[in-house]
Amino acid sequence: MESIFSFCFAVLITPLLPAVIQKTKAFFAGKQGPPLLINYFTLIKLFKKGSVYSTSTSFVFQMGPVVGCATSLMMLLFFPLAGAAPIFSFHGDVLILFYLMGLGRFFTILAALDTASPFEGMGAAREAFFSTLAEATVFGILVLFYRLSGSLSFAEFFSSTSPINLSGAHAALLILVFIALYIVMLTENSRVPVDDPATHLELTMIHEVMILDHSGPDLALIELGAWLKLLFYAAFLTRIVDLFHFQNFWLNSLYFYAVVTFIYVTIGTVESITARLKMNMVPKFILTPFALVFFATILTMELIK
Amino acid sequence: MIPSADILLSLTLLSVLLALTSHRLILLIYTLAFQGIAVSLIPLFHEHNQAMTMGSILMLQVMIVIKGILIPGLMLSAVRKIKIPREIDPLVGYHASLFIGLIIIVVSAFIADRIQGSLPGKHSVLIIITAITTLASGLFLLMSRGKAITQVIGYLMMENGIYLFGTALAKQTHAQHIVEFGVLLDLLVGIMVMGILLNNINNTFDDVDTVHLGQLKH
Amino acid sequence: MNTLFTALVIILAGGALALLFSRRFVLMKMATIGTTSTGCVIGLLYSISHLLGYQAAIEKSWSWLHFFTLAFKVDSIALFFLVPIFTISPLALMYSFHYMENTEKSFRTAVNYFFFAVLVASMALVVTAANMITFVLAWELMSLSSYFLVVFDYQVKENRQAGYLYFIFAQGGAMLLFAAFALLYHSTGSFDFSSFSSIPEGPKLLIFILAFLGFGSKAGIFPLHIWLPKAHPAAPSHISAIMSGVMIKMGIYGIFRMYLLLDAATPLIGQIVLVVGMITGILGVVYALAKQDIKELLAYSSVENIGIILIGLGIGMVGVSEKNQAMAFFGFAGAFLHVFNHSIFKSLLFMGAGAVLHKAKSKNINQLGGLMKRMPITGKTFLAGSVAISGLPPFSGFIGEFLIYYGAFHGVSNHRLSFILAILAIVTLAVIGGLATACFTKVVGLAFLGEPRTEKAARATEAGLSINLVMIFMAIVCLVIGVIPEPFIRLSFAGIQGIAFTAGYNTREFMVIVDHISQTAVFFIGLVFFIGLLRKFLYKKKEIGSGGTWGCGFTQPTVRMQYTGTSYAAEMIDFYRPFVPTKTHYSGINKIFPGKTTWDTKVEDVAEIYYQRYLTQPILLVMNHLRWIQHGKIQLYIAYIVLTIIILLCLL
Amino acid sequence: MLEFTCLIPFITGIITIFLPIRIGRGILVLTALVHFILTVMAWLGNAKPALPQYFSTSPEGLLVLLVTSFIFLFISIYAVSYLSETEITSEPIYIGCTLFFLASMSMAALADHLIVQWIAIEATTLMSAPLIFLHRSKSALEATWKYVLICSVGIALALLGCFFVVLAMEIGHVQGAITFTALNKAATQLNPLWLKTGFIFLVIGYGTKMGLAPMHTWLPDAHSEAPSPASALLSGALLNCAFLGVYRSHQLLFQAGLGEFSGNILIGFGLLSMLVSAVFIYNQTDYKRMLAYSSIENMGIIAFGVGVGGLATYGAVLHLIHHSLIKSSLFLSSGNILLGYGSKLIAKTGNMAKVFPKTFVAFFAGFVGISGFPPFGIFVSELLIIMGTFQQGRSISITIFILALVLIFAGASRLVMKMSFGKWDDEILLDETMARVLPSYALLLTSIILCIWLPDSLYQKILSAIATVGGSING
Repeated sequence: MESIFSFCFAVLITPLLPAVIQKTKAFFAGKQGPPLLINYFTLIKLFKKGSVYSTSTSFVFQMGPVVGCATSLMMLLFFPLAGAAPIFSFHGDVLILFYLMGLGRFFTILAALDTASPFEGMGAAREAFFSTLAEATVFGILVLFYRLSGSLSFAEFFSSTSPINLSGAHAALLILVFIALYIVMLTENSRVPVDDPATHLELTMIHEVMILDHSGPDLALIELGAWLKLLFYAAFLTRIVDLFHFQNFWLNSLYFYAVVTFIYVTIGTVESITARLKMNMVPKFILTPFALVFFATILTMELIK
Repeated sequence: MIPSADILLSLTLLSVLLALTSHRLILLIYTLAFQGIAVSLIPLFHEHNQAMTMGSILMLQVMIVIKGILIPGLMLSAVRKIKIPREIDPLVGYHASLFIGLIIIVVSAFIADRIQGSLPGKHSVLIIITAITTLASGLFLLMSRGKAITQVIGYLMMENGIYLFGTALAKQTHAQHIVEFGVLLDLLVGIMVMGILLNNINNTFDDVDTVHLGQLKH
Repeated sequence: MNTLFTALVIILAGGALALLFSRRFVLMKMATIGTTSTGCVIGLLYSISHLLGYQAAIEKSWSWLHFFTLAFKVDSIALFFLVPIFTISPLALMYSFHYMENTEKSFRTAVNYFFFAVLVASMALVVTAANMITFVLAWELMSLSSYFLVVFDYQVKENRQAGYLYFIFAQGGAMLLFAAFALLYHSTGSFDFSSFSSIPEGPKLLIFILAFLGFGSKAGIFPLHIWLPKAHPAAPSHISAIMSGVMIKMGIYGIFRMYLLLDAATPLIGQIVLVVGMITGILGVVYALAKQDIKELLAYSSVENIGIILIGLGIGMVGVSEKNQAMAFFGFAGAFLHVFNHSIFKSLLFMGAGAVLHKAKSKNINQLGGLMKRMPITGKTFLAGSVAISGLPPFSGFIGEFLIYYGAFHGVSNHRLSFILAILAIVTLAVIGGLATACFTKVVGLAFLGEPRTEKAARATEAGLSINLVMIFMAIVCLVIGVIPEPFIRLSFAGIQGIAFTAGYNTREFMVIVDHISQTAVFFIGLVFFIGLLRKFLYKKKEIGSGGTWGCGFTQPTVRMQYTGTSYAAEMIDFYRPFVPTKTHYSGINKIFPGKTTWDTKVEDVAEIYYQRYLTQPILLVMNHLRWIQHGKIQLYIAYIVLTIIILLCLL
Repeated sequence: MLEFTCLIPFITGIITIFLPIRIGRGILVLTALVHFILTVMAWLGNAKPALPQYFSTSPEGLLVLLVTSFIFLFISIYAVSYLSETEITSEPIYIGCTLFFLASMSMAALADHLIVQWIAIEATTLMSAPLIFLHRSKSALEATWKYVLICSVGIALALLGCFFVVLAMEIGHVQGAITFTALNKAATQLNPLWLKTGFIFLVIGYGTKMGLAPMHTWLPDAHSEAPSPASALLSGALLNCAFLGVYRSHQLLFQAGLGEFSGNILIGFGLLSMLVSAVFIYNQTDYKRMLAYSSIENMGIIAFGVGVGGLATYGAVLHLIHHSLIKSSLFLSSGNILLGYGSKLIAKTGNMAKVFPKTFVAFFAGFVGISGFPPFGIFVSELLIIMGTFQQGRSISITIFILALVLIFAGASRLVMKMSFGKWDDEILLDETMARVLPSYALLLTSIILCIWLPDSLYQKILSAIATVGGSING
């Protein structure tokens, strides 16, 4: 019951959180920024609208948002949010989930290419490229987690006999993992310094340029999917630094979302104080977390016998 | 009798040296005829073959006819047709050829000396020297002369050398004259075939130089 | 066993029928396809029924040429490998009914069918062979028949060159096999496979490496793969399907069989296989990404999948040497399942490429586009195949990779080298997965989506009925395996039950996971449908407009402005540059009013370049110099003889 | 009477020279048939030699005789059709010489006496010279000249080798006839030094005839310039006869306990021959020369296999049989190609698959067979040689062997593919007829049949032939 509630809450709160980033950025810029509920308004606005489809597109173009949104939802279904057990969980679920995420990306890219637009193709190529690099890091992290906890599911990572937690025995390693995962989050969700969602030049975009032709409910689904994905990564990070554990579900939730919000604030901070990297520097940036994780994993060889 | 055998052998050696230095084809063929007769006669004076049978005497006569008369005669008629009586531009010059001939004799002497110990009975070292020298000089002529006809002469000289080896070393062969006759017949037919070819070469190229015979390669 | 041989006889009879009826084109096709397919179905039923109710290996042998025996043995591994052979072959044949339409080439088509039948039969014999003579006999027949299939369109120069390259690799590989077998024979004095394990430990590694290279040249391991991307585009598409889907797996079979037979104690074998698998996988997919010819791309993708299969086998082998039963079990099972899966989706993709080539007259991605609307069935099935080959759920490719991952994760608890290898394997698999996604989004996105780049592509229509039916069937199979993986996983488990080390492994726990995967897949599909319905609901009574693609302000877009395959892949290729060299030719701007300017980039296979530079060219150079030997001068010829005499006399 | 096998072709040869062409052709085929029957009789043991001091039926001799006779039968059928399409001024001489050639080859196969064998092999050179010179072109003249001179020199050296063997007898105080039968029995008493010297000269002499590198130089010229039926005979039959000389010499040394010495020499020659042919097959411009170099290669393989001993020798003898069948078939096909395209240059041929389908099947199948693919017998023989060599632990030589095989395959397949599938737009000069294709098919089919079913008598004969040189199927 708690699980279902937790999931529903997370889905409901999803559009709220990115507004935190916008608020943070506005704060750094000395502006007031949009209201916190801005994204709900956007969603409602988009849902009300119809769409204009390019004559070049086919059914794949319409499938993209659906699959993308569905895969992001799947991630949250399997993730132990706020201390509650996830709705579904089994040994090995991480593999299928990250691959489902790949499926979402597959269709997003196809939808972009379906428009026959050179700009969207450009974005698609970058998305495909950077995600291959990020994927290596993610699986490196999984290996490390398996080594530490002996399990292959999100739920068990944090609830097994030796849970993944900064307060645990391998805090040193987990700090490396935390940094790595943070960078992966920035990459996978197209945040600064990999991508600038707020830029105005299509040539330099990654994610935003891929959805240029989507409109109406389709666009809403895409946005929702993107926010869910961001929430998933933030939650993942949160669970790693989950220093306190309360017996009370509500307290736990409160604490959890506080940390999640904090992570969103840091994202906003990063976006405010750094500029996006030159496109040819991005691969190097994404390889950094891989190096960190690999280093951490090798370390376990000595630490855990 | 031994000295007469040695004299024949020395003459053979001389004929070899003569063949190496002569550039006139007619002279070369006369030398060859002389050498053929000398080589054929050697068994007669060779110490092992004291007892002559009718067969071996007949064989001797056939051999002299073939080696001393028939083959040189064939060659002479070929040379007459060719009308170029000289070997021009040998691959190795005549003085050098003579020099090499001398070296061959020295090496043969060395080899003969080495192998004599392992041979049965008492052999004249000279016959082995002559055999090797004739054989090697024949091969040398084959390698160093440009005219096809000279090569045939080289081949014949080589055969003479081999024959000398046979007489010197393996007397058992003489027991079967049919076999020996077969060998001779092969030689004769071989020379005939070569003669026909020589004739054809001459008709085709107006020359018998092997320079024309270097088109097929790789 | 008799059933199997009956099936083979029927298959060969089908081939013979083709030659018999070569003058009546349609009748010939119907007769040979019908007969051969019947044989295949019988064989398939035989192998599946025996595999599931596996008792013990069945053996049969005949005496041949007095002192050889032709021995056959059907064990679980052989049975498993028979399944893809007999599954893909009839499908490829049915596909060919509408694909081979040129009545002018009637006789040649008949010959093609004949060698097809020979190929199928010889592959079945390869996996059932129980001694080395039988094995190499079947192996050589397989190489030979497939060579003839490759040079079907011999008028095209590239095809001839491809056939030539394939021929050389086939024969070179066979020679290595001969050497490996000969070494074994040296040690055992017997031709029989079963005597292999008794040989001393010392030469085992050498034998394995020789065999690995020999089999690897057939399977397409890096850097022995270079014939693959040439031969596959050259062959007709159903031939590419059977070669890439099934025949190259015979190399895998050989490697695995050799491994089992040798039963070597050295861990090095597993490590070599694993590392080679990783290199093959990554470079295969990167090259696939770099290529613009669909069939060439698919061929490189086969190299990649061979890499994945080898990673699975390598994980299994490392598991065996580490005494890690779970790791070994899942490594082997994953590799097996991937063999089966790959045979299906790769055949599907080749068939799709064939349909495209047939109708759009091009297989170059940069000349296609917009085919999804013009060839909807081909497009959709190709899409399914692409998702499957990228290893994404809920399609079949994921299941095999999942098993390999599962095995590899069990290896994480190992120590030292095998631990590092396990990590590398996992990361490599992930990278391969990502790159495969990139690669196949490129194919689908650029060839099937967007706007047609050429007139021909714009005029393309759906290919024939038999072509579509086969592709639909295969696409459905890909989805079914992904959603209901259990029977297929059981099939692969049945395949490896003959392996002593992993025998008796309790799979109950894993089967629960499989159930969960299946449920997740179903749930996911449900979710997609739900969101789809939701979307439909949201669009109810809404205004749906249509117009041109937003050109970001550019007002005169043309189809040529679309992103091309080359530019799509450029950045990714650049990342792997030292291993994936790109040759760029730029004509430059050299006038005030520049005329036509060209920019041409081509990715060349690094293995090919190195073969050229360090193998072929030096050999040819030496040979050309040595040709002097036969210079035509008789005097020197005689000198050779004299020289030989002198040298030999010195030997005395 | 065994000698009839040699005598009958000789007599009919003389007769045909004086007879009109058409009857001569008939006699050619008829003699081939009679010769084959005689061979089968000899094979079944129904013919005893009238001169046992000179002739005998050794198993290896019978094998070579059978192969020769069998091939000759098909080549003669082909030759009749071939000759009617080519303009030859002296066809009676050609037919006569072909029959003489057969006679001398039979004699070489059946000879037991050392010198008689020498005479026979020398005779084969002389009898086949007119065959090569048939076309009377400049290049044919050159080829014939080289053939006669080099082979004569080589064979002369073999005579010297015979003398050395006799010397070895004398030193060892061995009495009796100079026959291989007698010598093998007393082999251990022979003087080893002179025996070895004799072997060197014998192997160089007969090796020249057999086409072992570096004495092979005449072979490509002669094979390419001879008319195709003659090339087929040279390659399929003559080389075997010369090989018989080498084989028997090796046998003698093996019996004397010097098998390793002679075996190593044979291995060396074998490998050198293979490498040399690899060099020349690559980039060859003339398809008949390509086939000729392939003959050198295969003779090298046979010499190699015999030298290695054990299982490899069995492989070598099988190789000899199948090489003769396939190579003569290939040369016959090349005759068709020559008639059809009018050129021996590979560059001037092409697209045989389309314009020359029947010949293409024969030619390509022959190529496939000679490259060692099943269902042709060379697959088995090469496999056996490789296995046998490994069994003897000769890893370096087998590495070279395999490398050479791959190189040759790479070189030859390129050329064969160019001929079969390459571009060709011109007209064909002369269409193929069944009479000129069937003999090639028959020869290839025989190879396939022998690869599926080896008659027991043949098998036993091979075993008894190789037993004397240390070959056996048990290693």
